[in-house]
Amino acid sequence: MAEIKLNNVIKRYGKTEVVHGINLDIAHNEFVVLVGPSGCGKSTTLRMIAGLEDISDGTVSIGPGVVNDLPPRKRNISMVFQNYALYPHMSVRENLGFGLKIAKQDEATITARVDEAADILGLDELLERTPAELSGGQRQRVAMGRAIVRHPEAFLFDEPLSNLDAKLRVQMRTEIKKLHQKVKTTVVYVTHDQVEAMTLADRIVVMKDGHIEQVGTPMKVFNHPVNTFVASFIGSPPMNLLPATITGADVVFADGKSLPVPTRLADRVRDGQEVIFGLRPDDLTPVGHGIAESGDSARLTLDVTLSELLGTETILYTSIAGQEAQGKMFGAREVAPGETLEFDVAMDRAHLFDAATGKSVRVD
Amino acid sequence: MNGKLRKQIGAIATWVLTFILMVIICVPGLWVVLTAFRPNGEVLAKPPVWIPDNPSLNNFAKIFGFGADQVAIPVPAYFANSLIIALTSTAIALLIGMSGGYAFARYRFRFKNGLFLGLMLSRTVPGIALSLPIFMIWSRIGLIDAKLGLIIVYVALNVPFTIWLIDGFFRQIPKEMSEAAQVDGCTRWQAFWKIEFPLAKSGIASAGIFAFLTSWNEYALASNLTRSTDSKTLPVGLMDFTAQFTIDWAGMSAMAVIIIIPALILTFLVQKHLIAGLTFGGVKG
Amino acid sequence: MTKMTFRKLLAATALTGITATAVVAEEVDYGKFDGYTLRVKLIGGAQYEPLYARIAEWEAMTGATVDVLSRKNHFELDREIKQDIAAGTLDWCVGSNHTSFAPQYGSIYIDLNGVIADATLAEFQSLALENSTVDGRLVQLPRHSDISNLYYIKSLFEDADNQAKFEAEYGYALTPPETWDQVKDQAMFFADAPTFYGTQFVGKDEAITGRFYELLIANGGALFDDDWNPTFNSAAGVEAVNFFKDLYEAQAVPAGSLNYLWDDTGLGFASGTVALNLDWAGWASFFNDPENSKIAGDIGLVRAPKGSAGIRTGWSGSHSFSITETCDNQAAAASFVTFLTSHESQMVEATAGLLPTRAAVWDDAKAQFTADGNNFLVEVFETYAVSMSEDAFTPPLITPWIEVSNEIWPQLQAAILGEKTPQEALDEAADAARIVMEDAGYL
Amino acid sequence: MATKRPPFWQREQYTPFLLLLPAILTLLFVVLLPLLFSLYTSFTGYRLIRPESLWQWIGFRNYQRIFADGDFWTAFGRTIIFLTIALNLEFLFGLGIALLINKITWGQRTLRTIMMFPMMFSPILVGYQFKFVFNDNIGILNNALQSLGLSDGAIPWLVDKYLANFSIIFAEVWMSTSVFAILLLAGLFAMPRDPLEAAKVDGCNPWQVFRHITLPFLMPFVFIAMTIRSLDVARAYDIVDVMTGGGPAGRTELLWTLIARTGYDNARMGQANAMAYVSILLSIAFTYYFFTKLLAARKYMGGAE
Repeated sequence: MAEIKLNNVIKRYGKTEVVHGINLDIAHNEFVVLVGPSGCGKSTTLRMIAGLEDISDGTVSIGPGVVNDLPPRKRNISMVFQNYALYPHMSVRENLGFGLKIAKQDEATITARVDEAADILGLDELLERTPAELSGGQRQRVAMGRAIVRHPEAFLFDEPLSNLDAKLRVQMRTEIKKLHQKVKTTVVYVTHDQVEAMTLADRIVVMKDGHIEQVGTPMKVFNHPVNTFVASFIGSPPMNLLPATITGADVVFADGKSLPVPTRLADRVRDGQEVIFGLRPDDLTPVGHGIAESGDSARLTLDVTLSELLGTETILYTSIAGQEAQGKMFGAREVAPGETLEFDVAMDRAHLFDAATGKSVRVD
Repeated sequence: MNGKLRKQIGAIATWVLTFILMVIICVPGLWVVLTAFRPNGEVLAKPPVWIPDNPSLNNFAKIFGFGADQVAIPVPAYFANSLIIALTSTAIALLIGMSGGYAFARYRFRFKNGLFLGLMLSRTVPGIALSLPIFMIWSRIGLIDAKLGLIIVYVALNVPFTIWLIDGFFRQIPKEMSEAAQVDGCTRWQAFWKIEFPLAKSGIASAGIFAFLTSWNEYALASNLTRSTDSKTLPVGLMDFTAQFTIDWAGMSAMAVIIIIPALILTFLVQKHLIAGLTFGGVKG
Repeated sequence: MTKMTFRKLLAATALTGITATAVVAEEVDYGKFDGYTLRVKLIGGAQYEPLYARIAEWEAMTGATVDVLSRKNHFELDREIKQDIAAGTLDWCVGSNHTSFAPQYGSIYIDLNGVIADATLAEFQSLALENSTVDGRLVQLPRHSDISNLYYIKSLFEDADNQAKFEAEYGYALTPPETWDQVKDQAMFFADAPTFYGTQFVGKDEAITGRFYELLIANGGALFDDDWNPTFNSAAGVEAVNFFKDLYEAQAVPAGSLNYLWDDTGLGFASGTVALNLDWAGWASFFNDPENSKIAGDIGLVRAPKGSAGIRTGWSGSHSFSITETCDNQAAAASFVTFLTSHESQMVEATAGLLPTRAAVWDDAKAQFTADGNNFLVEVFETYAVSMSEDAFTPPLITPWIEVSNEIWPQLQAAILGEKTPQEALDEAADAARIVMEDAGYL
Repeated sequence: MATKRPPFWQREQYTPFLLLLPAILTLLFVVLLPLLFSLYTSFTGYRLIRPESLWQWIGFRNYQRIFADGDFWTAFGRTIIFLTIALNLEFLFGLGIALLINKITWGQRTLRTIMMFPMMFSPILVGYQFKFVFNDNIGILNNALQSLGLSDGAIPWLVDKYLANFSIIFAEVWMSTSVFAILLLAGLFAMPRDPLEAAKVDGCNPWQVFRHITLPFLMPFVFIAMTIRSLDVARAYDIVDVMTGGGPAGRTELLWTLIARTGYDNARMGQANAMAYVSILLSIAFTYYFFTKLLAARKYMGGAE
């Protein structure tokens, strides 16, 4: 298995630069997820690793050597495509064995490896069918099977789940995770879905506009977003981001409401600084309805304009200084629109970003 | 009038209209076919004889040189020429068209739209405007009255439209197919032949039919570039029936039937592809 | 030399020819050309093909091989030969030719005087040879000639009812016509469009130019004066145009006439729906063949009628063979064309109804028809023999003839359709013809 | 570590040009080279039977002559009218046939095959066929009309000013309508049901549905058909040449028949090539017009580019 290194990788189409110098080291057997909104360059980066796009500048190495000028077939990688790219004129068995056949493996090896892969993915019953006769989930599994039969140095996944319905997506997510644990290979996985990124990744790479915004474990990225973009992109519902001004020891909103500056951030801000106050909805809970009491908490009294019951939790829509903010309530109870509630604000999990740069005032 | 009655009248009207249209489409052609089976005298009868009184294969026997009064028109040779020229030029046009269509479908490059337009416009030059200059050049390099000379011309005639259709078909095949194959260990060349080509086969076949029909039926250029049984094609051979003072309508019709039959068989066999060809290739590309 | 003196000369030589040649025909030595391949371009078509069956005989005799490069109708062949001139691909020896086309080809064909034995040439009708001569050069060896005479449906003229009605209406007896004015009367009398027509004419291309031209001569006019100024827009020309126009307007000819060529008129007459038909000799057998014709056995034939100047129409021409200047073995080519126009060869064509160019063949063919009991063809040959010797004349043997013709016929059509008066149409044609003649260096 | 750069023919940016090279070479050789040659001859007094006249440079005289020639402009105008009428009729009939066949469910395959019947015919064959059909005396059309009692005269289809043009247009339309019918039928097949149903619910009558929903949806298909057809409209030359040869009295003269007669029968190749150039420009203009529409249509349909 191999490590993958991207060194200042740049992609240009004509004069337009779309990827601006990516540096990334992926360790042996690591599961790395590239995540970001569409057009952020994540797929292009993946395709450069695969050899499907020319690398305009910089180097990509897989294992010991630079692979910039190697065609895909010589990089010993395999890839799962968003629309699966199964060969419609071949049976499942032929699809799975195609790469081995091209590599001129003998029949016995091919059969053995195909059966092995089919076994891992539970495709035994489907081997003689054609792709047209398969359901979406089955196709997805065949695409993965095609990737694993070749025992490649690395798996590349390009939004493999985005064509599946929500339920299947969750199921396949788990299977991919299990698969990785079983076959232990380096994985580079591209998605725009932050939930997938959070659940699958050993490390998440958040990208935007051809730049890497933040690299880190899911926990790190979730808990310590480096800027407002990462903060709003990771987590669902997204973090509330509210403009405010530091006045003494308080964070003061435009309508005069105020909260104390979180203790751990107190020394990172100065008086009069324009900031963005970031708070995840989970940390804005009506008093008595939070999961756990926060150590460093404050109170806000807010009007609820709308509530959405999701089952064990309820999303509450409210506004702070004219900005919409969402809170969460655990333990169901009826909330009438217009009702005024007192909210508990978990200040030890609140964030402050500089309003001018969008950067977090404290990155650990 | 109630709705049901109105619907029924509508259905009947549709049928009647369709029937009339089909008659208009079929009758002129059918007349040619029927004429192939009648004696010359009956062709000119007044009032017309619709169904031949004594249908016979005489006209066919005559042009194939059986029977007493044979007309020495070497139809088998023309047929062979037509077949060789049409098939070869179609095959070459398809190869060139596949290569070009693939380039347009799969690559981004400078002058792409201009080049595409240029290729298409080259097809619009009327044959009559090309016939003499081509003749002059061909005669310098010995391509007059040679099958090769006509094959080259037909290839050029067919390439633009072939590229257009095949381009459309390659666009139908997700790019990822070829990429997956390359990741699976194929060279681009292998990926093309093992994955994209088999998938575009039906489209390529339909482009082939159009190319074949064009070559098979072309007259204006062939009449200038062919001379003898070495290269004359069936449509040019049709003129053999127009002597200085007479036209042998019945013989001509028999030959027409011989020209139409292969085209007809081909079309019946692949009519689905033909429609698909125009649709996908032309429309969705 | 004027045309009239030609005619007299011809009458004399024709007679002497008949007595001289009958026996010597097959004693000609065609030479030996072992291994040589003679490349030829021949006119194709049902009437012309039977002769080509004899080629094998020549090959066996001389050891040469004949390679037929093309076999097309003459309009196609003309285009092809022009292309050959343009591209410099005159890599063949013998080509079919025709009186109307020959002058265009300039000097690509050799002068056959001296190449073909004088004794052989002496056996041909001298008028045929004269018509094959352009600028003093015998550029073609005539194969068979053609001229038109008037066919009619006999029973129509024999019908007492018709005779009575016609005389009552026109004041003279219904007999096969002697003048074109009578043709006009009779055509209008018989016509009953759209089921039956009085007569018909070819309506486009050189065909109608030719018909106009012969009527112009018959009416005492001329296409050009002695200095090649166009003069066909004369009173005689207008009279000729009016002949077509009157027939067309009276619906005495089929409405589609202006789109007709020879096949249409020939087939039309054979279909039994036309009373009078001026047509070529080649059609005679076809008209009298019950398999192709509804009027077989009911056909009469008279010499082409006279125009207002008392001259009979007699547009004539010959199909012929020419030898190229670039030919690599002119002796073989000469042998070949001599063979294809030999007495025996012409007998093959004559028995099919084509008019021979060798004087002796006329009589021998007639003798054979008599022996076969084919009285109709005997009559045909007798009639055509007279018109060939007394009435025949060709279009002017000038290079731009076809071009001039292409200026004339669309104007004739316009006049017949009434888009222009005959005078306007002919004036315009004459102006255009003048430009053509200027461009060609005649003026 | 640096790997060596692949040779240029394997480099991505050259690949498409290499792939297109055979097509480009063929067309340069068979189309462009002859066109350059004929462009040259259009500035000479070249006459087919006088090879030496190929070197007789006369500048723009051929062009001056044809531009001053009323017959040329008449043929030019008639060609444009011919194309306009023929293409529009082909569109209308193609649309009609497509709509009818789309409605019929039983035997549709057979009907589709019959519909394509004329596509199999060589244009020259179509010419002979209709020359025969429209013959005033023995043609089946007049005979049919007479036996049905619809006409008691011999209608001169190929002679009358309007009928002759009608006849050649009819033949052309007969031959080429199926291209439109096929494409428009394909368009109807691809038509989504929802907007149709929405329009019906919104109270449109069938005509309004057709006018405001179906037709706009079909327009891209129409342009494609127009483009495909305009690629080889000059095939009509064979038909006209056989049926009327441009006559009578030049009533059906199109640029193509005029060029052929000038070039071959009159052997004035230089002048014919000058005319040919005008006709080429006309063809290119037609195609270019539809092609730009086509590109727009393709974009609208969500294709690449």
